[in-house]
Amino acid sequence: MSTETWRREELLIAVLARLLDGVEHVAVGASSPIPGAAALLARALSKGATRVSVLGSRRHNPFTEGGRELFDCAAQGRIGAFFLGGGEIDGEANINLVGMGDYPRLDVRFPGSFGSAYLYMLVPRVILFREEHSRRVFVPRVNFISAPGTSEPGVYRPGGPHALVTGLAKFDFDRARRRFALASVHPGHDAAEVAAETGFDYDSPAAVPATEPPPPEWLELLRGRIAGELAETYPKFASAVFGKAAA
Amino acid sequence: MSTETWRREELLIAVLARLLDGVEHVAVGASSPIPGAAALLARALSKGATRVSVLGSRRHNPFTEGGRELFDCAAQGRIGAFFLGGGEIDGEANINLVGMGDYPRLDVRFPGSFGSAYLYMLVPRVILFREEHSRRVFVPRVNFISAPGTSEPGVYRPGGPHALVTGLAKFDFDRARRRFALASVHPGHDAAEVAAETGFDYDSPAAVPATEPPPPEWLELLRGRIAGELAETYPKFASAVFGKAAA
Amino acid sequence: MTATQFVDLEQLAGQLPDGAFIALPPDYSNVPMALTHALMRRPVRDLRLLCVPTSGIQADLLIGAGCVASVECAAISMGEQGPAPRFTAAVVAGRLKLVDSTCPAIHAALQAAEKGLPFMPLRGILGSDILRHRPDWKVMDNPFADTPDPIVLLPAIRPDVAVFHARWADRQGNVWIGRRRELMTMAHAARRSLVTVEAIFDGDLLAEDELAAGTIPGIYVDAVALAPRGAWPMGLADLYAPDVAHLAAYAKQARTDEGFRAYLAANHLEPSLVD
Amino acid sequence: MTATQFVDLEQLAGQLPDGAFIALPPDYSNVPMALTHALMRRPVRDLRLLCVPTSGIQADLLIGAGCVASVECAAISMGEQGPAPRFTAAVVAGRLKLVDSTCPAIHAALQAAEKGLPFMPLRGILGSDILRHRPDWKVMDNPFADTPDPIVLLPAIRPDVAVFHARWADRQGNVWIGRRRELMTMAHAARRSLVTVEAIFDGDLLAEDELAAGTIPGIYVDAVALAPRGAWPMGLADLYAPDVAHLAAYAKQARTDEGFRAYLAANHLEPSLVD
Repeated sequence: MSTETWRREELLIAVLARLLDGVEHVAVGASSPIPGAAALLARALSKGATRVSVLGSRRHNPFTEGGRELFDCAAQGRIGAFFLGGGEIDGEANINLVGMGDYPRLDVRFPGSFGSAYLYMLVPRVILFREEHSRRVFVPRVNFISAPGTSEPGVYRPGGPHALVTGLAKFDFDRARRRFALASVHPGHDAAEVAAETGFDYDSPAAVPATEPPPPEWLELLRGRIAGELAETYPKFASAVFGKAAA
Repeated sequence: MSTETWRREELLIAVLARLLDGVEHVAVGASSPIPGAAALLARALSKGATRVSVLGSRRHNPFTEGGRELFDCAAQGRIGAFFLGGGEIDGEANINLVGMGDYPRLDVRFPGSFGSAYLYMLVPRVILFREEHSRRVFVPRVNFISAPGTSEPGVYRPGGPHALVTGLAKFDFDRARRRFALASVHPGHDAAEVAAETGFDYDSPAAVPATEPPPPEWLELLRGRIAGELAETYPKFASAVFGKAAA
Repeated sequence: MTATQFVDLEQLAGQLPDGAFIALPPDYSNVPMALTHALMRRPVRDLRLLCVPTSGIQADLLIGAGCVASVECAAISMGEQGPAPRFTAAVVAGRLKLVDSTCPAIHAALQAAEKGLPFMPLRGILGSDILRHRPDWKVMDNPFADTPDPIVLLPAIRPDVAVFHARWADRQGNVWIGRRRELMTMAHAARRSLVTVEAIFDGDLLAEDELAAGTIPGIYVDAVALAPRGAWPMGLADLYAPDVAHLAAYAKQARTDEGFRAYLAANHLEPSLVD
Repeated sequence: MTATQFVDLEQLAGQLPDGAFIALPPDYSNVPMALTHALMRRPVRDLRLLCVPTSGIQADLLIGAGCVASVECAAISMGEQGPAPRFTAAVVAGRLKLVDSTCPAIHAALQAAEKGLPFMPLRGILGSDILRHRPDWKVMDNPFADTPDPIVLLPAIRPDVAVFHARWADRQGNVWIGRRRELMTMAHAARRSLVTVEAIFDGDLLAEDELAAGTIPGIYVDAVALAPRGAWPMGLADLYAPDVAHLAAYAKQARTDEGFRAYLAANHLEPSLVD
C-alpha cells in the first residue's frame, strides 16, 4: 500500500489525532484501537510533548494506583483529552452505553456505562467517536443517558464534548447552544448522505468541506512505529489494519 | 539480674501485656517502647494468635498503604487495641497532647495530637499509659482536649478508654460512669501516695491490691527474644533497659 | 484477623457461602478463573456480584451457570472479543437483577468502606440516568461552596468477600499483587479475602521494599490456595498473556444457551455429582 | 504535565517560590533534608508547611531559620530524641501561626484533593478541641443514617508543592518510593512535586511490576535533582538508618537560640551571601 492511498481506519486516526493537537496528556480506554492509534500518533507528532496513557496496556499505561487512578487523575485536571463512544448518541451529545428499550427492561443490552458518567464531565476535551454512522446510533433522544452532553448552570463541569467523529463525517459541538455542527465530510461521502443517516438535527454550512486526508509522513509513522506500539494492546486490530504482530 | 528481681520498666510491660489478653491485633505508635515491648510480649505469650503492628518499625510494621493505613485499618475494625498517652489526662479520660495554657497562646507546647482524636474513638480497647504519675499530668480538667474520653449518645464511637497504667498504679475506666477506679498499686507504693499524686477524683476500693509482678518466664522472654525484637525500633530503650543493641 | 489459612482450591471455593456479596476484579487485574471454575463445579448459588468496576468472562460464566442473584457493575464486556454473551442474554430476558453503576463510583464506594466511612462524595454523574435509577445514592449541596454546588454522595460498599488471583503468597499470608492496587482496596474494604496464587513465595514478602510495595499484608487475607495458571484463560500481569483464541471462541460459542452448555461440558465446568 | 526536568539541588530549591504551601513527609518517609538545607541557604521565606501528617527536624530547622509563616500538622516532634526545640520555642513565643490537626484528617484531606473532591468525611474527632478550633471543618448529620449521626467534613487540602526524597528516578521522571505510599498521595494531591533522589535508575521503573508497584509516574513529578544521602541525618528505607547521634545532639543543642545558630554555622546552613 503506497502512502498515496490510505485505509478508512487511517483517515479516522488522522482526524482524531488532529483533535488532540496541543493536549498535554491524553488517556484512551481499553477496546479503542482507533483512538489509541490517534493518541500515539499525536504523541509522535508532538515530539513527546503529548503524554499518552493507554488503559489496558502494560507499556503505555503509567498508572500505579489501580483502577481509580485514571479517574483521580482526571479530577486533578491532569488529563486533557479522552475518547467516548456510545451505542446511541443524540443531538445534545447525550450518550447511551447501557441499552435500548425501557430501562431496566431492555430490548438490547450494551456492556454498561464504564466511567463515562464521570469522565465526560471532568475531562476538558472529550472526543466522541463512533464508526457506524446510522439512524440506529445517532438518534433524536437516547433511551438511557449514561452521561449527559450538557449540564445545568451551577453543576461542576470542567469537561464535556468537543467533537464527534464518525465513519462519514466530523462534527463540532457547541456547548452553549447544545448542538452539533457538521465540520467536514470524509472523502467518498457527501452532506446529503450524512443527513440521511443522522437521526438528530444539527447545523450545517452551505458548503461542507471534505475531511483532510492523512499526509504521507503521518501514514509512514502509522504503518511503522505506531503499528508496532499498538500491537501490544490491540493485537487483533494492529494485525488486521497494519499486519503487525505484538512484539 | 536474676528473674527474682525486676526493673520498673519490666513491671509496666507486664501490666500492659495483661491488658492485651485476647486481642487479635494490637498497634503501637512510634516512641512508645514500653507499650511496644508489652505488645511483643503479648504476641509471644499468645503463640502468634496476637498480631502486632509497631509503627516506625520496618520489621514489625505490616502496612503497605502509607501513613493512612493504620487509621483505615482501625476504622475497618481490624485493630483491637492501641496505646495513647497524654501531657495531661483528666478524670473523664480526656487527653491533652497539645499544651498547657490558654490555647492557642500556650505556656507549654507538647508535640501535638497525632492520631489520638481518631483512634481513641475507633479502637475498642485503648490503653492509656503515662509513666509520670503527678498532679501535673493527672489534672481535674485538661487544658486542651486532643481526644475526648467519652462522647455524647448518638456519636459513632466503637472505641474508647479501657484502662490507665502509670508508674504507680493501674486504673480501670467505666465508660458509662465516666470515671476511673483504682485497680492495683505497684509494689513499693501505696494508695495514699496515688491519691496524693492524682489531681482528679476516682473510685477506690477499701483494700487496694498490689499489682502482680511479672512471672519469671515472662522476664526471661523479655530479656531474651523481646529485647532483641525491640532493639530495631527502640534502640535507645532496648540498650538502656535490656542492654541490647539493634541486630 | 486470625492467621491466614492455606487450603486447596476446592476448600477455598467451599469457604464462599451461597448468597455472598462478592467483589470481582476487572479483566486486566488477576482474575481468579480457577476459583471461578471450582465455584461453578460446586456449584455456588445466589452470589451477589460486585464488579470492581467491570468484569468479563468471569461474571459471564457465573451468570450463565445460574450462580448469580444480582450484579452491580459499571460494565460487563469481553473487550475486543465483543459483548459478554450470557450477561447480555440474561439482562434482555429479565433474568438478572442488575444495578448499573459507573467505574469511579465503585472505586469510591469501596474506598469509603476501606476508610470505615458511611459515604463518599463524588464529582460527575449529575444528569446521568444511572443516578436517576439509584435511590441509594444521594445528592447534596457542597457545604463548602458559597453558591449551590450539587454533588453526589455514595454509600460505602462493603463486600462480604473479595476474590482474586496473585503471583505469590508467603507463609505469613502476605500476597504480592504488583501494581494492581484495586485488589488492595478490595481486600481492605471486604470483610474477608480468598486468594489463589501461582506459587508460594519462600521468604517474607514484606521484608524488603521492592516486593513489599506491591504486597497485601496477611492481616487482610483469610485463606490462600495454590492454583498455577489460575487466571487462565485470562492473563496474569508480566507472567502470561490472555488466551485470546479461547476467549474469542467462548464469546462466539456462548451466544446461544446450547453453545454455552457445550462450553461448560468441554471445559469440565458442570456441577460435580459428588461433593 | 510537561516532561520532568532534571536540575541540580540549588536549581530545585530555586523552583520553590517564597510563600509556597508545601507538603512535607513524616520522619519515617524519605525526608528531603539536602533540599531543606538548600532552601535554608537560599533562604526561602514565608513557607506554609503542611506536615503529612507530622514532621521532625525538617520542620524544626525551617521554623528556627525563619523560613516559615505557618504550619498545619498533627504533631512536630523528634520522637525518641524528645521535643522539636525550635517548633516548641516558636509556639510558646507566639511567633508561629499554627493550625493543629490530627493524622487521619491530613491524610483524608489530601485524598480529597487527590480525587478532585471539595471535601471528605471522617469519623472520630467529635468532642475534640481540635475541631472546636477549626472553623474550616464542618459537622453534618450522615444523610444515610436513620437517626442523628454527626460526622466531620474536611475541606480538601491541595498543596502547591510536595517535596520528598527517593532512592531512584528514571530518565522519564518516574520516581521509586517503595512502600512509602503517603508520598504517592502527596504527589497526586499537590500541584507540583519536587524530588531529590539517591541515584538515576538506568531503565524504565514502570517496565516491570516489581518496581512499578512502588513508583510514582512521571506525570506527577515536575523536577528531580540528584542528592546522594539526601535524607541525612534522617534515614532512607532499606538504604541507610537515621544518624541518631546527630539528631540527639541537635535536639539538645537547639534548645537555645544560640545553640541553634551554632548548629547552623557548624553545618553550613546559614543563608548564603552569594545567590
